[in-house]
Amino acid sequence: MKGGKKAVLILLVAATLLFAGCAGEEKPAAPAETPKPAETPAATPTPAPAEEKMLVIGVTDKVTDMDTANAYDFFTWEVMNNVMGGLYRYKPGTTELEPYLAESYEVQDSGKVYIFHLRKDLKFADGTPCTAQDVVRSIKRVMDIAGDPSWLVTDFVEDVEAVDDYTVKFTLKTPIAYFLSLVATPPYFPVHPDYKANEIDSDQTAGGVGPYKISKWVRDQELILEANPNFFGDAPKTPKIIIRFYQDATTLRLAIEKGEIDIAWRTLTPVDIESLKKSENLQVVEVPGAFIRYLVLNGNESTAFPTKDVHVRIGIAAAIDRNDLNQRVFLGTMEPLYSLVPIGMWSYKPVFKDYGDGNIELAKQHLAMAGYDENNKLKLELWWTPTHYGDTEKDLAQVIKEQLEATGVIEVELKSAEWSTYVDYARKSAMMASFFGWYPDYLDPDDYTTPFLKSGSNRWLGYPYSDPGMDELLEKAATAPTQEERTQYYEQIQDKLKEDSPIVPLLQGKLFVVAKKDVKGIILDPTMLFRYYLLE
Amino acid sequence: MEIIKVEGLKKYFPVQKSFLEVLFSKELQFIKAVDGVSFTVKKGEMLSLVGESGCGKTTVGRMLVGLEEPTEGRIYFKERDITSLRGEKRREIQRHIQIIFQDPYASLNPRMKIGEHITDPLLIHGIATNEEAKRMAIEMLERVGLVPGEQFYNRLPYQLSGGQRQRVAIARAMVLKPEFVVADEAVSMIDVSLRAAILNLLMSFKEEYNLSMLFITHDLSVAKLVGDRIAVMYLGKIVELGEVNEVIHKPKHPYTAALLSAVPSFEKRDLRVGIFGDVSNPIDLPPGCRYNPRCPFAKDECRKAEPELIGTDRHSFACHYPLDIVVE
Amino acid sequence: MASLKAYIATRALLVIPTVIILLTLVFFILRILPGDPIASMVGQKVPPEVLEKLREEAGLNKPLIVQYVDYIFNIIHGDFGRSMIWGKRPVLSEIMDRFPATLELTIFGFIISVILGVITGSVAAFRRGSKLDASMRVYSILAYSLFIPWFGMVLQMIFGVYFDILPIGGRISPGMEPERITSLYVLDSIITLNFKALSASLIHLFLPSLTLGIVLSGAYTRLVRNNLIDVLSQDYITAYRSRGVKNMKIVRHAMKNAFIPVITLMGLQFAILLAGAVLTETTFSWPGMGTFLLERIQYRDYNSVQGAIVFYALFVALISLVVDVIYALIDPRIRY
Amino acid sequence: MMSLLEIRNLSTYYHSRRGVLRAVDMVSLSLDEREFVGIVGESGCGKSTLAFSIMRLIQPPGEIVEGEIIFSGKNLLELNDEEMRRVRGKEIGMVFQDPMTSLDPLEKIGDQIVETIQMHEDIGKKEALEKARELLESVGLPGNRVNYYPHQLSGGQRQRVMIALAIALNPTLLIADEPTTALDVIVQEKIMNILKKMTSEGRSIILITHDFSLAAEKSDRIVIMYAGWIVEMGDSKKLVNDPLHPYTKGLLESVPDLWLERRIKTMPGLPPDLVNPPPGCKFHPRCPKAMDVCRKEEPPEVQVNGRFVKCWLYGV
Amino acid sequence: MQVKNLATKIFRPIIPEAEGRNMVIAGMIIVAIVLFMAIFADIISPYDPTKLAGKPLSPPSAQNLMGTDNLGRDVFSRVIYGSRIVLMVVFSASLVSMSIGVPIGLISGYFGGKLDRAISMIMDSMYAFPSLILAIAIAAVLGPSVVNAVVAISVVYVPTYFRMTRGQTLSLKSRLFVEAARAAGAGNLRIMRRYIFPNLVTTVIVVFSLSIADAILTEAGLSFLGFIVTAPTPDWGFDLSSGRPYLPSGYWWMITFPGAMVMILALGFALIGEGLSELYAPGRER
Repeated sequence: MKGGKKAVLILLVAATLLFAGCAGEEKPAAPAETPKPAETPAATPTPAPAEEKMLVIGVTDKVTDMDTANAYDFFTWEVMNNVMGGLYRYKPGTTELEPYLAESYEVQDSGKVYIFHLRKDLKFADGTPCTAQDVVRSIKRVMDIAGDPSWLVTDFVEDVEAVDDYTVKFTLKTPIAYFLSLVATPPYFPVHPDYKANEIDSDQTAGGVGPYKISKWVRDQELILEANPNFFGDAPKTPKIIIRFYQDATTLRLAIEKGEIDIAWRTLTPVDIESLKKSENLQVVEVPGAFIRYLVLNGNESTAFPTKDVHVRIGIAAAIDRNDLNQRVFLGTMEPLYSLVPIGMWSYKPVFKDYGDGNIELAKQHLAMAGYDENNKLKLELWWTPTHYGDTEKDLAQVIKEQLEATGVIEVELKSAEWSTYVDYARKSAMMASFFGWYPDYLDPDDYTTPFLKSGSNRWLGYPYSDPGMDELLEKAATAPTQEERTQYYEQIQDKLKEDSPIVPLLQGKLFVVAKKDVKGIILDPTMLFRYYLLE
Repeated sequence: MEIIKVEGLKKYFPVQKSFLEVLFSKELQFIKAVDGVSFTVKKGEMLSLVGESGCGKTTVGRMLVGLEEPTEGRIYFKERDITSLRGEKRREIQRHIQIIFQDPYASLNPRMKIGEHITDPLLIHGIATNEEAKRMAIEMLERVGLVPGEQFYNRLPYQLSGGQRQRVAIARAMVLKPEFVVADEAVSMIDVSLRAAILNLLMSFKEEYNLSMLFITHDLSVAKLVGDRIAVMYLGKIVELGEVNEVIHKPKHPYTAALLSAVPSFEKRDLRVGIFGDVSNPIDLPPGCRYNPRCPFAKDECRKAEPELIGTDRHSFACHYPLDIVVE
Repeated sequence: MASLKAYIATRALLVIPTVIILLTLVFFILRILPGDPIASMVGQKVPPEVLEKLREEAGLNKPLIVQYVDYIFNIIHGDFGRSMIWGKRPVLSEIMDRFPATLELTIFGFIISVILGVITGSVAAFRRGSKLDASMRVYSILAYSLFIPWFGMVLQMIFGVYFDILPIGGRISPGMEPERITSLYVLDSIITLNFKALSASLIHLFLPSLTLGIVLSGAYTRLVRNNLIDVLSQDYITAYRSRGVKNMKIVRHAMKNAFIPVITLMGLQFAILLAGAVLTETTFSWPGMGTFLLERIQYRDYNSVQGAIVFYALFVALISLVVDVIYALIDPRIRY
Repeated sequence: MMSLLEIRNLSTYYHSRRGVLRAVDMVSLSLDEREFVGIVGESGCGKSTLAFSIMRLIQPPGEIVEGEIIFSGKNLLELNDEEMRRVRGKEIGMVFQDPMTSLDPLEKIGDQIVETIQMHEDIGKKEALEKARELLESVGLPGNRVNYYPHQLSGGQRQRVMIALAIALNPTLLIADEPTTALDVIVQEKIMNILKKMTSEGRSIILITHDFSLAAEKSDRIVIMYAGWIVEMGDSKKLVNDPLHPYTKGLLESVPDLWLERRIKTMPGLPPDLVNPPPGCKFHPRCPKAMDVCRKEEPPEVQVNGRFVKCWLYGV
Repeated sequence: MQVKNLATKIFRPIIPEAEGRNMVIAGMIIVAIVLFMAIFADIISPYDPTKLAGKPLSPPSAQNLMGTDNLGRDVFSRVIYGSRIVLMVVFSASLVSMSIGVPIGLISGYFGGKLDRAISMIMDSMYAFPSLILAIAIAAVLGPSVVNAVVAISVVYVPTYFRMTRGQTLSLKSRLFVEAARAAGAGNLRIMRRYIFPNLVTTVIVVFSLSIADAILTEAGLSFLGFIVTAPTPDWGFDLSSGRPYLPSGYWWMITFPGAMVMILALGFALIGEGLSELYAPGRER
């Protein structure tokens, strides 16, 4: 009886209180607070402007996991970049790296050993000093826990040690040219000693060394950042940042329209961006992004897929019209992409321009070589995944289908699978043609080529592409000492990519920040990381 | 000849219990609906079984036609033990033992034509082919007064009045030409002015087939009217059994007398035998005579020993201190 | 009263098989098809060896039956396990992050549906046969046929976009979250006397709970009407009238009697309410269990999905237990 | 002596989709003080409708279309709702057919009695409860039954409660609508004795029943109803010994009686459909003595030896 | 008139009350219209529902009665074609769950015993659980396809049929006319076939139409969440979710029409079910 009665009681009390709450709301809502006349009761609560400067940023992403050892998604990394920091960082607005927690570095042993010299004034948000031991502890922790992003360390780093309080020494497995850009990623960030030693600590908010500290975190609802008083560098221009998590673009968009938030960041839909551009109170900042979309054509010889014929692949590549795609599906919010290396990155070569856009003639030619014509149509199974790449994905699939079918020799069947299944199929090389996208881990052409094209490393392709010549080129490109040399190799790689066409690059993302007119300091760069501390 | 003989028939219903009580295996309790009943019905005889609601009279009837399995005791049909017959053998016997229920509204399948109610038993027992059965059914309908039979054959139960439905129920029971019929309160839901007709119909069948019947009723007047013999039940036991006139005019059991004095009549006799309180709980019966708490004549022995049904074939009773009165 | 106790104990015991049955169902359903949480989480950037290691750590390499037995065993010990993706947080804390939002939404939806249903139903019953009755019955069927996302969006278009007076998503305005005590914002803001938070959470609750409430009220309208008509035709109501009892009092007696089946419905409706909440949450970007479940299903996060299902089942069972107790308290026929 | 109740030309109809059902058709009846009247008829003859009409408890689609019901000098049909409410329970009490459904299952016996008393008298709860106990005792139930819920009582006990409720405010008229139909004979006898005692306490009683012998045995006067009409009424003894109307006669002969040694006779036909009743006398299709006139014209209402009969046999 | 007769025929032992009958007729008209749309979609619909049919996002006009969507497809044509999958899924799912639930319920209820208790417990657990959530779990695992949707939805409604059938069987098997048949010597099979099943039919039909109404909402819900069809197949729930991002921009026609169709179709079946249950209300039997 006790349990039952108690439950009833609790329910009743709750109900009464709730009713009381409703009744209370009838009264004029707290007149003491806002004396403004005729304001709709707190519908648009302009964040208290009086005391301190504060900006509200709305996103549809989520912070999954506040642990550098396990977090491996774009937005969490962005937050980490604001509450922590690495030895080096990208100079805001550029792709150049600059010293951050480290003052300088030196390379030894022909690129196999990197030695970093730390600043001497590093402190965590609570005042605890941060030393080389902390850096080493944090990176070792990442290696030990072996979480999702740990490969960014373990694939490259043999060992890391603290030479003294302010010197960190990395020994690499092989010399790599782009190690600095790796060091700028979160798995290399020093974290507060509060982080549990051998265990993922997802809810930890102690952070690292960065301009902000986390003052409150309500999962999937809001994250409040406040200026870190112990930060060595310039204090953030806006001392308080609230990040508001939305479930979808629609609500995010309405929130910015209503002024509930100051900045709408990732990810609005093209149509929202389109119509928000018309708003008088808002500015839409457009930045090129390093995010690419591409179509994988399964060339796995062991399958029965027609796509293993290179002519089929080229035919498809030629038939696709990137501009049409961009306009119809994305309302011009993307950019046509003709290579895997993104536009704006050194060594970019628009190789796929050679096949043209919507080049039906060329497409037909190649397909004819593969033995397909109007009477014997190529039957293509085109896979897409509904949620992972957003609402526009089904439209993308639909338009590609239309474009391919416009050749008159292709018949497309659209198929879809939820992300987890999709990935599984990709791993098993089970899809004939499929859409994927790529966010870089580090900004280097290597990150746009090796994961796709190098045998053994190309886990992201959907089939085990393997070509000894390509492997050799990739190897050379990764280790060549100068950028000029590397550029040469990458151009060759891209040419070969065009010839084999295991992948058809489609579009490159642009980034859009929609903000109130008076918000300044929106600086984004190809890293796509939003630096809150520059906001005004 | 004895058509039906019942010996020490008992029916206990377990009291519904919650899952938990079963789990902790509290002692099982039973409602003793029928608690040791014996009687016989002779060829061509009508035995009226009277008692108040809940006395177990309906359960006795249901056990006779096999709708309820006796907890204890034996039932003999023409000297053959049919208590535990099952399946095909039981079905064979079933043909000879039929029942007419109280509620004519519920005893017909609302989805079945009137005629099909009557052909169904014939088909079940393989007595007739489809056409024959239909012909027999129509004849039977006319026999019970539903003329023209052809027309009634195709109607559905809802198109008939209560009296007509009861005629259908009778036709269904009689079409197999049974030797023994249980009529369970067959007229108590029929309008007064139509009751006589139904009773007369039953009686005419009884005579035509030389039928034996168990006529279950709560109404002593009806019991007396139709019965050759009468059995009075109280709380699962027969307390008095005998020829109609014997029981009505010379009641031995105080309960019979109390019943008789309570029955309304146009010419009420000056009989005032009292009765106390309410019926006892059939789960938890009083020791001794189960009537003793209500009996104005109860003595010590009544509270100790349970009286047996004793007496002659003409008149027997279960009472330690039988009355000695004559009601004229 | 002993029988009431036994009754409750019986009901409580029955919850266990119910939950286990559902759990079994879901456990095997989830594992039928390809796709696993680890792969979906890390995509394919991770080398296969690491992937295997992660799978092993998560226990996904063991035979299915072993996984099943382990899981049931843990659940019985109150251990919901850890999420298999992202932070690998304990499932229970993941659920507790989300559940209060759903609870708040369903409680308000429930209150609205009952209030609407009882009002419309009794109006219809007391005005039986009138135009008002007819329109209430139309309302009942219409409400029943409403498609939650659509109705929600229509409300969003009207109140959120066209009139622009109500928010269309989220639980509360940024930075206004009240101090957490129960995590039910309305309750917390009342406890902490934070009226700004109170009004902010109420206006955010308004459209979602209204959507849910209206859709579910149809069933109550119908039931209240039918029961009340039934009760009003009962002999004891006529008997009350024959003794000169005033109409108001008779109505009160009638309502009390008519409410007994309504209470039973409340128990069943709560399941429907939770199902409806999944769609409502999706439509209104409500950070509750529904959106959580959908997200985790997508990533094949077995432990989270199973945990959520168990939680749902327990919750439904708890509600029906509470309903049964209330029922028993009101109806003396059950008590004695 | 003025009669306590005087019903004149009362008609109560039910409106159905099939047409108008004349449940009570131009009925006139009077009742003296301390009189015990039995109204006898088969189901659907309008006897219950008559009782409900007196209490003005007819609900739509039923409607009292015309007539007067004079009770203690006032026409009940002209009272407003509040005035009528005060008559119900206080001046006229009613007992219903089914004791199992006539008590509110959710309220204790005592509460139901107290509520009734307090509706009409301005007395405290405690006092009313005391009175409730006395009432229960007066109908032969232990006073502690006030704390019971209806489902804890047997049918007979509930019917006693119903009687206690009906007489709680000491009404001058008690209408008992088939009060014992659902009960066994022994309980019936006891209930009847309680009712009978009421007349000696100064109340008048209308007993509505389908049981002819019961009415004959208990009431002073019998009213026979058929198809919405009163076909015969008069002193019980005389009516039973010498029925005037063929229906009364047929009914008498078709009822089995415990003490009368006779065979019963079948009455032919079925009761009429009251939406489309036969023309003339509604009984003529079943009447063994039907004449031509019976088939055409409504029979006259005649007084024969101080008894009322509605039949052409005694025609003008 | 035809419909009226049909309704009366199916429910012949019932005195039809006009109000119930009107509801059934209204519901049948709605369902008939939607059925017509589904069957003759090729003829009625002005455009191919998956092809460009006008300027993207243009509001309702003479060319595009319900406007166009973001890819310039005709919303009206999509609405017409959209009726196909719903009807197909919902009908087959209901038939499947009926043909599983009814026999099991009949047998379980008729014979009782331990098996009955076990089955009942499983069914009750499923019944008590929020149905949509169960359907989501199943549909999500099986992947989006029409067949899988049928499986997911039919699993959800089996307990409904089971419970209804079992409950009715329990009450029917103790009804007098069944006892009468048993007393006449009828065997179990005959009793089930001739005495119990025919008395279930009306209730089954009522439950069938009510559960279809409910299943429509479930189907739309699953489709809305993306568990039934994939682009470019038109389906109301799916199209509604596709239209959702366009809500704040005021492209109301992408949302209003498909969603309204869901409601209208559900309403049609709900009306039939309600009307029938009114006609068949206990006590209506004479």
